[in-house]
Amino acid sequence: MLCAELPLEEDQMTINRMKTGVKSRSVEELRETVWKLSRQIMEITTEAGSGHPSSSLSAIDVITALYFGGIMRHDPDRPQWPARDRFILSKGHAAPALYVALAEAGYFNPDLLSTLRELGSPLEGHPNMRRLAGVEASTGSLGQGLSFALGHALAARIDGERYRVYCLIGDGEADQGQIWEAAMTAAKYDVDNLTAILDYNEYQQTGPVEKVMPGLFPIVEKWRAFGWHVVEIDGHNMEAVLEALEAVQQVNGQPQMIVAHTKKGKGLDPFEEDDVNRMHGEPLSPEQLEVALADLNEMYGKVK
Amino acid sequence: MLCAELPLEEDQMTINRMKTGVKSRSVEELRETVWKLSRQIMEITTEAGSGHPSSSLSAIDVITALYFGGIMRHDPDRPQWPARDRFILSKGHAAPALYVALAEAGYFNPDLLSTLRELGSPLEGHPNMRRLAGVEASTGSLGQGLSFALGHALAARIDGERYRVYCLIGDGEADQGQIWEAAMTAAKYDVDNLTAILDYNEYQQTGPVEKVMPGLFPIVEKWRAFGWHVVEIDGHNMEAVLEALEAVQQVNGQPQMIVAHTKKGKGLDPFEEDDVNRMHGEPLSPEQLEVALADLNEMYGKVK
Amino acid sequence: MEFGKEIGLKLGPPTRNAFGEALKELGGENQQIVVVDGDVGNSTRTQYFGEAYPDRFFNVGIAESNMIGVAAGLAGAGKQALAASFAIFLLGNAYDQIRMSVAFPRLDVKLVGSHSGISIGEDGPSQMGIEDIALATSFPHFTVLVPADAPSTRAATRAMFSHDGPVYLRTGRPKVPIIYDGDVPFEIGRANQLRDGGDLTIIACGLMVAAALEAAHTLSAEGVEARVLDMHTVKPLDEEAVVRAARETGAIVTAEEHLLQGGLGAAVARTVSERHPVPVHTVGLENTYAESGDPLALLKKYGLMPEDIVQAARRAVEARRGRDGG
Amino acid sequence: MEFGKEIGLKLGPPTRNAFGEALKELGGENQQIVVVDGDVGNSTRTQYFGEAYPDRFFNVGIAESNMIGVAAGLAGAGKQALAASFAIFLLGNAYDQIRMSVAFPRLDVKLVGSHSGISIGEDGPSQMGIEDIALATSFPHFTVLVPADAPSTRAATRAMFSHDGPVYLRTGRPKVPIIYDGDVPFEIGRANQLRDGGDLTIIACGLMVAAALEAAHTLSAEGVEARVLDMHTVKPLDEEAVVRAARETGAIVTAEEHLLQGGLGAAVARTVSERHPVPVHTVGLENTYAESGDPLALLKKYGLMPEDIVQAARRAVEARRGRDGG
Ligand SMILES: Cc1ncc(C[n+]2csc(CCOP(=O)(O)OP(=O)(O)O)c2C)c(N)n1
Ligand SMILES: Cc1ncc(C[n+]2csc(CCOP(=O)(O)OP(=O)(O)O)c2C)c(N)n1
Ligand SMILES: [Mg+2]
Ligand SMILES: [Mg+2]
Repeated sequence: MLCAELPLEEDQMTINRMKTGVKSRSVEELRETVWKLSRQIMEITTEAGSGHPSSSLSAIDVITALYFGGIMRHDPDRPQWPARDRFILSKGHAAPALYVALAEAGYFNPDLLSTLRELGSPLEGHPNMRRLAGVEASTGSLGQGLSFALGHALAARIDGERYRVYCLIGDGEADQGQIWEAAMTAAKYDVDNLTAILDYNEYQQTGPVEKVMPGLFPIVEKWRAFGWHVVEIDGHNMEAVLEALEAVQQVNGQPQMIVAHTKKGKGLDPFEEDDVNRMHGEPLSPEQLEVALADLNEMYGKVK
Repeated sequence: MLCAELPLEEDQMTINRMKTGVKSRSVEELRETVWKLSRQIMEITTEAGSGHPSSSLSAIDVITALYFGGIMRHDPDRPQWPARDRFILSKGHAAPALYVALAEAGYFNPDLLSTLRELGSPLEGHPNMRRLAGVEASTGSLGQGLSFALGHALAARIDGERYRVYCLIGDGEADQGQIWEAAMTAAKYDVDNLTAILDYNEYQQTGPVEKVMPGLFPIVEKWRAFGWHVVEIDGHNMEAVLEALEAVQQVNGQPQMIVAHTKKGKGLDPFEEDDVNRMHGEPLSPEQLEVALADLNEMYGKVK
Repeated sequence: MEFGKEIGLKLGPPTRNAFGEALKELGGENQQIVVVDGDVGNSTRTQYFGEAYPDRFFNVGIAESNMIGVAAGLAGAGKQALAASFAIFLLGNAYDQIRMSVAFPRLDVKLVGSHSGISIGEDGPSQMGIEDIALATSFPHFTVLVPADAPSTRAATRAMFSHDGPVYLRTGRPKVPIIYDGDVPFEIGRANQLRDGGDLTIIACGLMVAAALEAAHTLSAEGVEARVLDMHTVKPLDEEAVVRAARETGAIVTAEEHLLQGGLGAAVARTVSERHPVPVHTVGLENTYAESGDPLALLKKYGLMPEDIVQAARRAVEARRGRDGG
Repeated sequence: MEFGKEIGLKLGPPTRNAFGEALKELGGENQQIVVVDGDVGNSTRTQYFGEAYPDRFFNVGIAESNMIGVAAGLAGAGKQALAASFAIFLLGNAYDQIRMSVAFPRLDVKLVGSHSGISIGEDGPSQMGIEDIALATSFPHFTVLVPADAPSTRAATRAMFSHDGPVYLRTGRPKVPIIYDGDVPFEIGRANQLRDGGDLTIIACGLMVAAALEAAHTLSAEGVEARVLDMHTVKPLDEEAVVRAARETGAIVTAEEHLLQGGLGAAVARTVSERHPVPVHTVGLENTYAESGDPLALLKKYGLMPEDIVQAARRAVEARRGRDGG
């Protein structure tokens, strides 16, 4: 499924990765990270008793690549560093994915993770930029993040900064007209420091995209017609994710869309068994958690 | 520019035209009607001292074809006739074009036209469905009409009615995300009794589309990618307009978009002279009106 | 939310469920009813209708603006169209669509907002509808219903479809106490008096009706007797009941799970100050968003408990006495 | 709108023009100011800024939701971002975007709505912002400014940028009388007393300030002396000035070019009934949209003339006397 259109030489990839303030990890380490963060996502939502583990899991490879694969220049010690690259989680209900990544990167003490959704915890049900370092945008109402990301991207232009802005949106989220307003405007301003990633997990809240909004198809043609450079990848293949994220940085004069084919809870039985909406907005029960963690361990070769 | 994709036999066209409750006019008569209604648009807005003549003029050929070319089945004596075809003017600021057409068709006394925008007149600045027979939707906030038209189209399906719904939107209006939401949903429901016409006059409120929102281009590809059957025509060529409106009725299982290339005040000096926004929202002064009417008469061979 | 336990109120189902069931019933009785969903039918409970009458159920995806336009068009074609989403997404993402395509032409569209208030808890402020009453009541000619429990939500749903014109109905996510266990009086625009008392009147809506009853019980033990009104219709407000309360009890407390700005309290204060000025003290969210957390803990932290009504009542009675004596 | 002619008020420019000029000036002084337009810059007058500083001016087309998101993102990156459109399109088409992307994170975004009220005239109700104050004041932490004339609009524009946090500024289309011809006192949250009197207080904002002054003049001839407050900041409301007015004059009339639901009058009534109950009579649009027509004719038909304030004042004074005597 990989069809990144601008493959890079190994050298160039290494150089790009070095830009980051965080030590960048090897592909193997990144897979290890995905394993760890996936565990955490399931554990903390089960502990909280509510939340969106499946929506978080489908995005975790991409988020891991962004924060730890040398893609984003960022520095947990300076979350407001003006030249930092930005990540905007437009599909805010995947907050757990963002939180575990930020904790892993050192933005805050990982102990906080277990306070998810508790009164007083800065780890709210949806991201609150005023309460947690590293959170770039308060989201939770779908459709708004891409416009916000575009604002950041335009600010870079005014300030002569070279930072890049990454924005993750849901496939169902693309039902929202504001997404297309932002898409059109990004094309108008030829912003090439803006990369959107569509978490194409094929499910929305009440059912599969196929049923709820088949009008979303064909998704690649839509974004092309809106003036974007489009790349389509397997969003659970770390090499493919990295390659696409590297490649889009070379695009000039056009915003870029990475359509990441993903699954809600890939390979994990409790999710795989649900063909209604792949457990949208449902945490795993303690029993399901055990099953899912075992499945995960197996997938990542962690079986003892 | 004509590229209607489903040309019809002469016979079929005649049959289709006969469906209407209003006697349908010949192409020559329709041109005559366009001439008359164009005059009225300019006269009543100048008299009112405000309004959007240029936005009305660009759409008047299409509206004339719909109401008098045998396209729409409608009956001025029964404006609420359940089986009537519907016309939704989404770009509500072109109200004068709708009003002169409705008056010409006999929905109300043409004397009312001179009360445009006066306190107490049902001919408000933007269409008010509660005050004027024949007005199907209250509009004026851009972006909303296509959803409304879709609602009508879906109602036909529930009721087993065969009426068609026509909706006119502006090119600038297509900046609005709601247009794309409606487009997507119409494709989901395969509504083939819905025809949208895009009044592609190349100007929005503050300038040319080219400058204000080049992201709207390429417009045909966008609608195709959203699952619509798209036809592109010269919106001031009556044969082309009729042919397209006939042709789209044959489309099965898909909503149809007619991209009508038009001009704001085509061939009329006061408008042609303005390359900022072709006098958006400005009525002609009495002197300009004289010039424009003379130009119009010349265009339509009315010079005495 | 277990308010009123000590006065014998029993926990009933969430109002959103009661709405969903009533809607499904009505769908069977009336073929003209159609429903438009913004892909949250499993949250709002319009799903019950959708499963029973798939031909009259349209899921337009996560696109609230379009949802309203489609519903309005269906109404324009003669249907009784209902559109539902989370309260804030419905009213916030489609405010202008409701204004232009529903309120202004007075089309027969029914709007239902679930996830109202802060008692949704852990999902947090982005999903909480705390301004929906202000938004819905701002529309001229609108009717705005905020029922207190499951039985009256069922009645409200029926009343809504009997009413010709736009209505907004507010529902909630948590289980709430049953207020009406037998007969359910529900007339649009007519407050239900649940308790009488001469010292002040507590005017509440939604979840806060149970809290008001509990507060009245507490006050009674202190020798303060409160009238309690279930103001299930916030618009049109039952002005006569409000003025009567002002005249007969001399002090008013309002309680709502909503911002004070533009809510029930503000509407009551406007009526009272114009027609019979007496102290009106308001319980609600004061100029703040809430946060994620356990529903009950949130209600405590943000001052929406029976105890908060009791305190407001004491202040209101105090203020009345100050005036009476002065 | 030629209110107050007989008391010597002179017609000045529209407030939208004053805003546009002040914005352009500020743009020269402060490089951090950026402006986002929804393709109505020639109406809102942000065009003046756009022509002077094209690199800091972004026209995102007729897409108000996106306009707010882009402005919020610019603010997130450290800019002082201003977004403007017609009042109703701004607040109505982007309510939830303002809530989620501006109000909740308290980003430094300035919002300006032109075409407020019914005095825009012929374009009709679809373009009239008559609910913008209700919508803007519903946002926690928001500041809402409704200046009365061109000089105070200029001052309000400056004050808005000196304030750290979200602000909504309401401007209008018609020429309006100059209230402040010399010194312009403008402190956010602090009402300006324009006239003193002991019989009642008229609290007004925007265009209705001139109408209030004219009304006060008429009342004076009848022996009724009115205090007049220019409540240019509707949120946060100057509660002290309101309570003082209630205490010292015993009756209040409010006047606004806005729906009564959720407007200035409702905010005043809430403060007064909680802190010092006295009669409050409200002048504004009562649960109705207006229509197309000549601006002055509309103001007459919909009860927004100085004479309407005079009548409300008579009723309020009457009500106070009834209470005092009773
Ligand atoms: C404006 C708005 N409408 C509705 C919702 C409720 N909601 C939360 S998640 C969700 C489904 C999102 O689907 P998708 O974008 O595909 O995300 P996924 O969970 O599949 O990654 C919905 C409808 C919301 N958060 N915001
Ligand atoms: C939601 C909304 N935003 C802004 C406006 C103000 N407005 C009226 S007409 C217009 C320009 C429309 O351009 P286009 O759709 O191209 O129509 P044209 O007049 O060119 O046919 C604008 C921005 C509006 N009516 N509605
Ligand atoms: Mg999805
Ligand atoms: Mg145009």
